Amino acid sequence: MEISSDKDYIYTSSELDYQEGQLIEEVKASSRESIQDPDAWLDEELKRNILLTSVDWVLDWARRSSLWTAICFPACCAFEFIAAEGPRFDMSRFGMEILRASPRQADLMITAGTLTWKMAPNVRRIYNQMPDPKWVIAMGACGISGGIFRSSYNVVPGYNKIVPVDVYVPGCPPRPEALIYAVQMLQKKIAKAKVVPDLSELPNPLRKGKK
Amino acid sequence: MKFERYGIGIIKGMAVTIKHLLRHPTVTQFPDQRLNISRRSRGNELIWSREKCTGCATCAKTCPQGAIEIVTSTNMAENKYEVETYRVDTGYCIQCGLCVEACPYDALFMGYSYERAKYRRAELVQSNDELLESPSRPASGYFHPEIAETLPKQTLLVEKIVEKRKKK
Amino acid sequence: MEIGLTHYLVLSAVLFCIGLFGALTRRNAVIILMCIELMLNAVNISLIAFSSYVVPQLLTGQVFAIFVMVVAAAEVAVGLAIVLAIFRHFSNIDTNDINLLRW
Amino acid sequence: MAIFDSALIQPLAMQVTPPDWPGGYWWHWLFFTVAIIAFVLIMVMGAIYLERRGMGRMQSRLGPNRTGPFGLLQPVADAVKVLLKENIVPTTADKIVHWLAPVVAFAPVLVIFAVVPFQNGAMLADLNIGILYVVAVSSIATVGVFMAGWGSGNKYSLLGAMRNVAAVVSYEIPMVLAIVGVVIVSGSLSMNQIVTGQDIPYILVQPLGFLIFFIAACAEINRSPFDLMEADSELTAGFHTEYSGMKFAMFYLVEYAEAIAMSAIIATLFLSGWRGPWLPPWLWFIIKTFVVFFVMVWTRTTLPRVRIDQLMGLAWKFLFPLALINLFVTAIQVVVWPDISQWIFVIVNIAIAAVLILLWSKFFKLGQGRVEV
Amino acid sequence: MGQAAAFWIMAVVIVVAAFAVIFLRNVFRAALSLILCFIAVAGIYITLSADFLAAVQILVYVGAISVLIILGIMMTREVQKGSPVNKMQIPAAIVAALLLGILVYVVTSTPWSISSQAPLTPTTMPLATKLFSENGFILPVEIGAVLLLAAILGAIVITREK
Amino acid sequence: MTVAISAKEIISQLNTKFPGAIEEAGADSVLVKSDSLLAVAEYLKTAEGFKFEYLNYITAVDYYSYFEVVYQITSLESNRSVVLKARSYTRDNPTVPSVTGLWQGADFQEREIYDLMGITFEGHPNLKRIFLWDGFPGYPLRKDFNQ
Amino acid sequence: MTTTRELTLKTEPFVLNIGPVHPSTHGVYRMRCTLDGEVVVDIEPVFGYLHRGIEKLAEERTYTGFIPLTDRLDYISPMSNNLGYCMAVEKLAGIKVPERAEYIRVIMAELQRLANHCIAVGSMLNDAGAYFTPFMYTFRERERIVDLFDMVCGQRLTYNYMRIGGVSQDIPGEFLPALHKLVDRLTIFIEEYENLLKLNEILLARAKGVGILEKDTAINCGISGPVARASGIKWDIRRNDPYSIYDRFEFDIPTCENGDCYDRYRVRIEEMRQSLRILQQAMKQVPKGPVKADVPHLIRPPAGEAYAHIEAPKGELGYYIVSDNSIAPYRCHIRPTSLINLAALRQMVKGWKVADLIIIFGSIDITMGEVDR
Repeated sequence: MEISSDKDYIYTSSELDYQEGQLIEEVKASSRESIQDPDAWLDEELKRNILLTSVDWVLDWARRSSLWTAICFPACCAFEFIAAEGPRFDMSRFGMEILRASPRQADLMITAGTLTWKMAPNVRRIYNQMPDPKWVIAMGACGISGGIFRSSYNVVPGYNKIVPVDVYVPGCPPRPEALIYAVQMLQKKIAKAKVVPDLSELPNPLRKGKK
Repeated sequence: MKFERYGIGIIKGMAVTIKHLLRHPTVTQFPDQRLNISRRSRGNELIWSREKCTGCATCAKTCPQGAIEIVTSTNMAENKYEVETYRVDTGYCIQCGLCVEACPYDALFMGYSYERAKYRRAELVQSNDELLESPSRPASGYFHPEIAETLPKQTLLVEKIVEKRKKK
Repeated sequence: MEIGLTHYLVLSAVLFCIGLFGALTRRNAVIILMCIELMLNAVNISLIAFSSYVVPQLLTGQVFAIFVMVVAAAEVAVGLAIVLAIFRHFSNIDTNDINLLRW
Repeated sequence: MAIFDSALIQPLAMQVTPPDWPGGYWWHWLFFTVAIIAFVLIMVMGAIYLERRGMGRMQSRLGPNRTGPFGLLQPVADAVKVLLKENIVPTTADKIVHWLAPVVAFAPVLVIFAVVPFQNGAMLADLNIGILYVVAVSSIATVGVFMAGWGSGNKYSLLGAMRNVAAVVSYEIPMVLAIVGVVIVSGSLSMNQIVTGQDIPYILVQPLGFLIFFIAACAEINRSPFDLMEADSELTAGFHTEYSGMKFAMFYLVEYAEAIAMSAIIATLFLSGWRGPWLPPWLWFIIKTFVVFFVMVWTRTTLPRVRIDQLMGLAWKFLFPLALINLFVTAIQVVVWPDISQWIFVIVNIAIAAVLILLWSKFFKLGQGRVEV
Repeated sequence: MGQAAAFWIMAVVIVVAAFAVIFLRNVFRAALSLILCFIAVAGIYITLSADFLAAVQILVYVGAISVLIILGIMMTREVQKGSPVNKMQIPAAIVAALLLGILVYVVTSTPWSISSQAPLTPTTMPLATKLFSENGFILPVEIGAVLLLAAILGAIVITREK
Repeated sequence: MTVAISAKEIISQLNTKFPGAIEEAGADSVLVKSDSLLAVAEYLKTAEGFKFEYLNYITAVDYYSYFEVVYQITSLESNRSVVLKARSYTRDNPTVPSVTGLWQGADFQEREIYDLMGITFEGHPNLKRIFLWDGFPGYPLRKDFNQ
Repeated sequence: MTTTRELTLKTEPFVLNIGPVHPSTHGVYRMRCTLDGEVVVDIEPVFGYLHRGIEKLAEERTYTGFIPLTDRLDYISPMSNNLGYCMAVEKLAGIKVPERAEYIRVIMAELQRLANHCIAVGSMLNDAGAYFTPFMYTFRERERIVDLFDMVCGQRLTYNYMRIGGVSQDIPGEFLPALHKLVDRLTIFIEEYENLLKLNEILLARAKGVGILEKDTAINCGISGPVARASGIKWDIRRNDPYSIYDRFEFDIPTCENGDCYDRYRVRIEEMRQSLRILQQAMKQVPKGPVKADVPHLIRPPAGEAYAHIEAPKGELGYYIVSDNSIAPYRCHIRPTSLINLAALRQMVKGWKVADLIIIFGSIDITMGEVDR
């Protein structure tokens, strides 16, 4: 029985560590400003009463009724998220029980927990790996603003520094009901999205001369 | 792996799952059915009472976050502080309840509601009149037992199941 | 043009020669194994073509094709085993570098 | 399911061999091709719905119930959404292989249904080597899986593909041996004749064969507890980690279509296929298929996953010898007592199966411990 | 007509796939072409009305041999190196071309005694009788079985860790 | 009840065994000179009558003028524990010998202290930053750290 | 043993990154695994993806204001964290806690242990591949416990309930009857849960004899809690260094000999039973009286240092606090149970397969919030 670690690590990882450090510094430098909330046009557009075609309706219906969640559970809020998935509140009623371990197959990122600078490149990578269309729910105080840890040296003050956030759920952590309410808000938002581009707004080669 | 028990363990486990298939699930279908949450629930927004508040800023001092911002001016006529702005950033607040505990004049309450998700970050910052109590913003009984008595009794998952068993 | 025995035999010959060329020129041991499989398949095609055109009621060619398949399976099993053993020893399966018949 | 109305099918069912008049064969072919594709899609949606609801209830949850009545449209929503997603090909991937993999995986699964009888003679082609054809074609589907694993350029995918190759090579053998037992008893390789010969469901005549076939089928199509190649707690998503959008939808479809295909084959081989009283035959067939599928869902909900070496050990040390003994016993029974009532074999075979399983359980040990490094 | 079309399609696929096997630099793709070649050969068998053998071809070659070869490729991880050629390319090409010429000449010039009978269509039963009957091929079958056993044992012994 | 061995009890034995190793004896802790820390720790771990083979925790405190590394070790058999302390009086490159050879559990904790407090542990097999990344400026738990 | 392997097998070891986002790393944890095929040759843990600098933040907060931060350390068992911290400050300031508060604290701590072991056991079996079912069952039982916490302190996860010198509020009137029902219910539940998988052959094969942690290694690494007890170390701070009022209760310390994954699972289940025993005794004895000693809100403990440790569900949880007689701690060090329990991981997983690595990691039961702090 060998007790002391007499063998060195087979894989020297100092270069990897160095690269990771570089990447973190890069991300840290590039995310001073928070990213604007997407779809800030929502209210104005609503006033103008945009017309959704029935194709849009079907596609939006499909998108909003099968939101598959990417696994990105850094900290405490993960347990309220699991509680929402679990037998008591059961988000699977909305077709959300499929947790996709691979971000390539996910639509929704629920950022359940504190984001540190060391983790930030990974979260951004997960977000970039998700195929369009994709949404983000910032769950809990840490997700919104860094919460209780925001004065710390290693905490990103809010996910909206790294990825655009669609819905903010306050709470530390929010109750599962609050999360389900946020998901429903997101569904309402998706329902307003226009999927098929408006033909009149496309550049029409025939009308080129007239313009 | 040795099937010393001839697969009895597997069969027992399968029996448990099939029993659950026939049993009633423990789900609360949230938007339609609602749980009565705890009477002491620390909900997502603070309830502030303008009348009782004297502007002493004890809450802001106790807050481990610094989420409460309070601006006062001195009212010479009545010889007291006048609160000009009382602002809480719900995005910072962690609902620890220390401010409610510390308030010497019972002017702060935890909120009882939790459906407070917003599309914009800026909407989470609330000030003055947005913080007052209203029918859509009831106060919770956290550190206020007199309010707790008026709130509905909490639904407990334990009781739900035990009662069902007795009926059978 | 009606398809006859000759077509099948020419196809078989072409496939065999491609396999032969590959087996002679490639240096990767696994590719050589694959080329040998191609040659065996060529043989099978001609066997079944003969069986089907010359003795259609006797099926002798098909029986031979089955035996060829048995040999092919055995060959692949042993061949891959040797390739793996060589790879473990030399970390390489380049036939040019493996000129010592011992390990 | 109006397309399986017997009035429609009966005249076509007679024409299983190419008819004399030109065009008739092609009509038959076209009809069944369309019918099979529709059948597979509808059955897969039913399977997904059944799995998610059933699994939800077994975990004392509800499962999807919001999308459409009782959540019945949930699979439709999933399908539409997945098809609309962005298609991503990673830069490290082998692009051609990455694109081809879902197609290669999907085609054989559809083709399997060509020989599955939905009703007496109602099938695309009543091949006289039907069951051999099924085994042969289903082995092509695995090529697609390891194309996906290799072409993604991802280590998780590669590990998943390696596991898949190892599992498929091992489990084909007990599976074929179990099938041979059925073939000996029925005396035919044709799927339709196997069904017509089943006066007693072969699950009773070949209990050991059924058990071996079921386990091997689960392993072959990567259902739990043998879902090692996409084991989500180990390899994130296994071979389809890098797949998104439509290509992922194909894999998702393949996963359930394979399960449905295997359920259909088990129903045909061991549960007397479309035969049954009162109800129309095609309904019996579908019910039996779903019953088998439900058992797969049930095991998936309950059992933990086995390890890769235990998986191989189970194939070689447990199933393989049992399948050989089963084959031997069946052959002796059929050759020596060809005229005896099959009910006697039922009793004898069940007894033999019980004794063999007990014996092997006692003396057989799976899985290695730690490798010294 | 149908047979001719099928033959030409299959023949082209076989030749192209075979060339792909030896000329592709990526070993994994070469193995995939090999699988395509095997499937096309199975198609050729069907045009020759050998349906049982076609199924066996897919089962053995696609299901087992190709999978083993791909396993070998994955384990040896030789893909990065591609499939290099040795110096023998020109002599080998000459030899192969010569052999092809001789074979084609022999094949076309020989008067084959083609039977006028139609081939047996369901071949499963007659094949079985042929293989297992007393005056058939029972001894070669036994020998084949022993050969397979020996091959398996040999493979295990060679790859076993000492 | 885990009995904390008072310094008086232990100090006489240590003084006879390692003369001059004890820098100062507190009420319930023993302050050891950092160059003789390893020897003392090994003696306490192996010697009959002590057998302090369980390392509860290691931590470090920044007192501006010196860094203090605190070890609490427990004897599971006799249910007694003792607190050892070692100091490093430089701020530029404070150094303390590593005890990973004695207690494997010290590995991550010493890395943590190195990462957050900037104390180098001599003889640690894999001393690099554990929580923060390569290139993080400064050591956050030091009192003079500001962001 | 190292040399022989090097001579015979020269396969190329490759590096697989498991994490930081992976379904079974229980948070954001990363293992750089060097694999040889499926065999783990070496792992290098990479921490810090959840390092929030809590120890630094403690120096900026008041003594009371730090209590919410302790909730977020080991977020599966915040009550125990609260308790440990409050005990350390009480030890520093010499505060005597009222009797009723002590009982409430013990009840909360034991309920927390139950809730934590629910998660630990469930997620370990989930890692073994039992598709979420055991996890859902245990999570349902945890919900029942969380309900009670919610009733007492108004939050479901971050309780912030204990205060220096007692607890923040008295328990409400309906608490004790609900606790009675809960204890009855949990006794039934544990039996049902053991039926589900305790003697499942696949679980036995996956967990028994896997990831053995020898007693000597465990002591040398400073392992504590159920992991240590599974290795045969009869060490429980509730018994060996009784804090609060644990000396008044009768309970056993379950231990096992083998120290494998299965033993850790069994020790946890057994500890749940013992916790129920303590709860049954404590429920009957709760006295009347105040629940909080008279402690000022901005407490200034005298200068000095104190270390208080408790038996948290995961092991020994300690707080080392240095005071300089100001309103904030001068230095607050948290003995991270999870981090120290991970010290032996590298030895435990060497030579096992990837699937074993996952289950061994799951059986240690760590929380990244506590590892990284």
